[in-house]
Amino acid sequence: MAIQNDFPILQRQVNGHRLIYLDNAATTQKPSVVIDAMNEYYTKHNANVHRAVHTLAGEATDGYEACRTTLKSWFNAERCILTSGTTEAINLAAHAWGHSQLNGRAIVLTEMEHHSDIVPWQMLSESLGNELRYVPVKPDLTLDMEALEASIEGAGLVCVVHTSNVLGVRNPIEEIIRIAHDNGAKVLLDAAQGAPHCQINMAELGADMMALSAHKMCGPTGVGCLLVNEETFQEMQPFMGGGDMIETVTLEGSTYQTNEHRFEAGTPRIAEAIGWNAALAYLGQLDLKKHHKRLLGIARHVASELRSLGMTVYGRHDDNDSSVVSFLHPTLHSEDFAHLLDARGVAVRTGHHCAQPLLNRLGISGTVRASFYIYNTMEDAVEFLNHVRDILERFA
Amino acid sequence: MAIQNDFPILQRQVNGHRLIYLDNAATTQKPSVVIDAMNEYYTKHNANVHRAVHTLAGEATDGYEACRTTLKSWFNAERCILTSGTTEAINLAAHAWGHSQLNGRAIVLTEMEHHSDIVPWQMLSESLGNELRYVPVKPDLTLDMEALEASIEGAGLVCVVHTSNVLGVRNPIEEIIRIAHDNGAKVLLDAAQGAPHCQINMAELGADMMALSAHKMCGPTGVGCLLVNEETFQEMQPFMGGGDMIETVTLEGSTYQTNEHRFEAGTPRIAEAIGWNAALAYLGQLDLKKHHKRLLGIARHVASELRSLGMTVYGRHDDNDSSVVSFLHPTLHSEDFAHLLDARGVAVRTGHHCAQPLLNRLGISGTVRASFYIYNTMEDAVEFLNHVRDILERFA
Amino acid sequence: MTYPEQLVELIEEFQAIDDQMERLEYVFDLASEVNELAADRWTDETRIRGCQSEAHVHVDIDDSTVRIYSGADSKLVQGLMGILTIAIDQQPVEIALSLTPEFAVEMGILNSLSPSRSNGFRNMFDKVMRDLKEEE
Amino acid sequence: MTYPEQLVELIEEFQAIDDQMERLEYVFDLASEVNELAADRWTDETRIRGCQSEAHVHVDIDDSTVRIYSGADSKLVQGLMGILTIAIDQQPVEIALSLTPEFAVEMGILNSLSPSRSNGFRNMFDKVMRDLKEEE
Ligand SMILES: Cc1ncc(COP(=O)(O)O)c(C=O)c1O
Ligand SMILES: Cc1ncc(COP(=O)(O)O)c(C=O)c1O
Repeated sequence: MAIQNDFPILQRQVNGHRLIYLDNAATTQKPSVVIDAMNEYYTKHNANVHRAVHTLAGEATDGYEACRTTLKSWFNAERCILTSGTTEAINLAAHAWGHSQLNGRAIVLTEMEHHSDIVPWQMLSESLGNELRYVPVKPDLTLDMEALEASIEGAGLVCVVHTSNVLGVRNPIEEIIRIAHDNGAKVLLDAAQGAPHCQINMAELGADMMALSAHKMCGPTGVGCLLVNEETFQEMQPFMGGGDMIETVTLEGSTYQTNEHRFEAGTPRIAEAIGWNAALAYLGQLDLKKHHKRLLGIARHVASELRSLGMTVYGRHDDNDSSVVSFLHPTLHSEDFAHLLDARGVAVRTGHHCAQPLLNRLGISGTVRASFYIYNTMEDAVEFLNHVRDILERFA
Repeated sequence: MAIQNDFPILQRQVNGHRLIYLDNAATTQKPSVVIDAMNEYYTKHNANVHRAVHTLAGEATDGYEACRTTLKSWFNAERCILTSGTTEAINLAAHAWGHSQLNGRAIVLTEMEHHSDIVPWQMLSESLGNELRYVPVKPDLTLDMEALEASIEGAGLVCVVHTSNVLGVRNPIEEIIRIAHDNGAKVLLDAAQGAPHCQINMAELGADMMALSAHKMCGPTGVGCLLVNEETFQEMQPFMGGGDMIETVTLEGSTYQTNEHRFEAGTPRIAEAIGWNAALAYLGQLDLKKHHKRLLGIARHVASELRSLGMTVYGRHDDNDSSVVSFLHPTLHSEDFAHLLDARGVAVRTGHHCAQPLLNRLGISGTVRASFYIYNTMEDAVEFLNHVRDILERFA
Repeated sequence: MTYPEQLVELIEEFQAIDDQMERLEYVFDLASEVNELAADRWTDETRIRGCQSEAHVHVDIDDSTVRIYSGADSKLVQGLMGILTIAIDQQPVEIALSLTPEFAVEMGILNSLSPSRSNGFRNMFDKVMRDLKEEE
Repeated sequence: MTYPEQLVELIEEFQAIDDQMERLEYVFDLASEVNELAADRWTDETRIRGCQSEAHVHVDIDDSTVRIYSGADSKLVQGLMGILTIAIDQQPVEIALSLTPEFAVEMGILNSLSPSRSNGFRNMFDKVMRDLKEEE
């Protein structure tokens, strides 16, 4: 398996050890083809897009728009608005759709949400008064679906994380969408963690909006998207104003573009979109299903070993879950763990993972999180576990 | 002068001719050091920032924050919020500062503004009812300062473009700031065009907010900033919600960071900030004043030659103006001109340059715009003029 | 696909030119091929949206053949209209309706037909087809 | 700058270690050097903000010398507190106040003192200095 050779950063030494990068739920590494695509753009085609006459501008526009085209077909989505990431995508949904369409109706969130799928709705609720209802997480780390059904009445929107960035749990979104739609509510999926691990078919699922980030799926920083179905798209009002999103501007007022550009104010993330498109092409030629299975196998092994070492592991690692392993030692602080692992070349994340409500529910303030992606191997996992054992021997 | 060798794209052929890139007011080209800095990031240091324990995350955070530090000292600014560009920066100002601080007070804009400095204020005015007052542009292509004085009373904010992207005119911002401050209004500078051409000292000027984009000053796409003084910063309310900008999130509500991160929701533009920092280092070792003088000389020569060929040139090219030459032929359509120039390898921009109110005032719907930057030479200008003559001979 | 004869000829003429500049200049020359739609007949209905320049087109069906009248303030755009005129003016409606815009790529006058780069050609083509179907 | 003698010794000890892992482990060992601030005395006032972990410090001036009491739920953070304790506890106030946080870099325990990477050390140092000035 030569996939590791596609990722130059994996050659790196950290503190005198081979880098074992297990912080993939935070951000993934980039294959050469992605880095090269952006280089190629900057060294051959760089220009501002749209209303373009000269050759470079045409090429840049084609490159930028090609990313949109790929995203639409990859996710089987009707509309794709490029943003700077998941967070901006959800804020866009709150402002462009929520402000004008929710009309005081309640918003159903879950305790499993990332802050990026909570705070925008809290802000909306602060200014418009919409009630926020949180679906609890049960002790088995799944959403309380009865509570969801009980809270759906009169709600205008359900926001749910496709796959938890802390637990790896893949939520029953098919059922959630059914319940929401049956009750006249739309559904926004936070697919930041789901999208890198499986090919989500938005139209088949029937989701109304879906947010994701390029950097979590081998793409560059600074770009993401909000995917929306046509009906929802038509209901959205402009959010940010400026160049490219307008049709005409006079002193009296402005008219706006009618396609996705309506929501992409200013010079867009051109190089970033081109890099993302290359990342999608790269992922597209892999067998993601096979990788998912392989990585889940690794995650299960790691989880079971950690448990046998006395750790609490927060996750169940079902077939559709992602390969994230969150754990805690009874006495050794998570941050100390991470520092000691870093001294051995292992990158893991600690802290609340921007999911404080979930951690509050679990009664903890942070975990150590090891998350695996396509370039990780069982060897990485075994070395990681050896380091963990070594640390426990010396410090616990 | 070997500066051209720093920009790989200048080696390119377009339609069988040497590329003469004169679309710098739309976006500038990138020197190798900028492209290399981003490569270096992606191949050696890529990780998500903040709350970082592992080595890569620390390096990424340092790289990201170094850009902020450089920007603050480059522009002598108290606070620097990284955004995706000028447009997002102005929208941030409108939402984070305008919504809470303007309290119904009028906003003074000018007819010379880019759409990105008009539409966000029109949107704010639509939802909050603030009066918008536009300072007219006089026949000599300068702002009507008497009209500005007449419209300042009771205004809470003056938004003015430092340097016009259509005319190259550098506005008398010192005087505008004095008038605004004397009357209790704050000033936002749109420095998208000014920043690339001169080193703006924000504290000395006394500007309250200043917006700019990296891509117009040799930096990457997808990043820009809003610079604000401390007083204004303290008045700003959070705009977008999500990861990194919060301190704590509970189901009942959230508390926010108190530094610039408060306004940088989600995974930030890490590689972009690192690229921008490299661009600032690159520009910093050039003599920008000397280049400005040289480029202005080129612009004056081009303007005078174009006039002698029967063109109308919209610009005056005073000592502090930028090297932008907007022109129109009496009969040959601007777009045709651009296509014919493109066939000869010359990149210029046509259209309304996102400044329709200004063009309305000039009684035209578009111009051809040739804009020069540090890597352009008198030879570029001479070749460009030769092509123009050739085109006129055949088609006018 | 099979093109009307005079279009095949035009494609061949274009393919014989190997310089982008000359090809472009030939398009300019073809601006004279349009049936003029006088500027005073330019209305919101004739307007081709999405062009940077003002461009207008009106189609009629006359005895089952297409008549196309057009004008633009850009000579290049009008030249593209000239090409479309050569392609479908006075042709049977079914032949016109079977045309796809790819011929412009074969001519090499458009590097690609992506919406952002076809300089209004695609919008013009689509509008003509739409109007034709409505007239039918 | 000139450091208190026991700090100079500590810096030398750290510089003698060339493995990051061992250096880090030595910091862990120094957690025992703090004068314990019992968890029931942890208040909002003693809290060091900006640490991922709970970390608390309280300073007193006792007959013109510094007393520093601290505790943290992270052993690493408490180890850093141990180092600060060795550096300034029972030192004259002026000597403590003249200290800058660079010594931690000289020790090689922090790659840099940028706010984002110093793992609370900088916040801790700044809070101690601030509290000392207030006490003075
Ligand atoms: C004067 C001025 N303001 C604002 C902008 C918008 O900048 P951006 O598109 O990078 O957001 C531009 C660039 O086109 C400009 O020239
Ligand atoms: C589930 C989930 N939602 C949202 C986000 C926010 O993504 P970004 O920081 O790219 O905006 C993340 C990433 O941290 C995430 O894991």
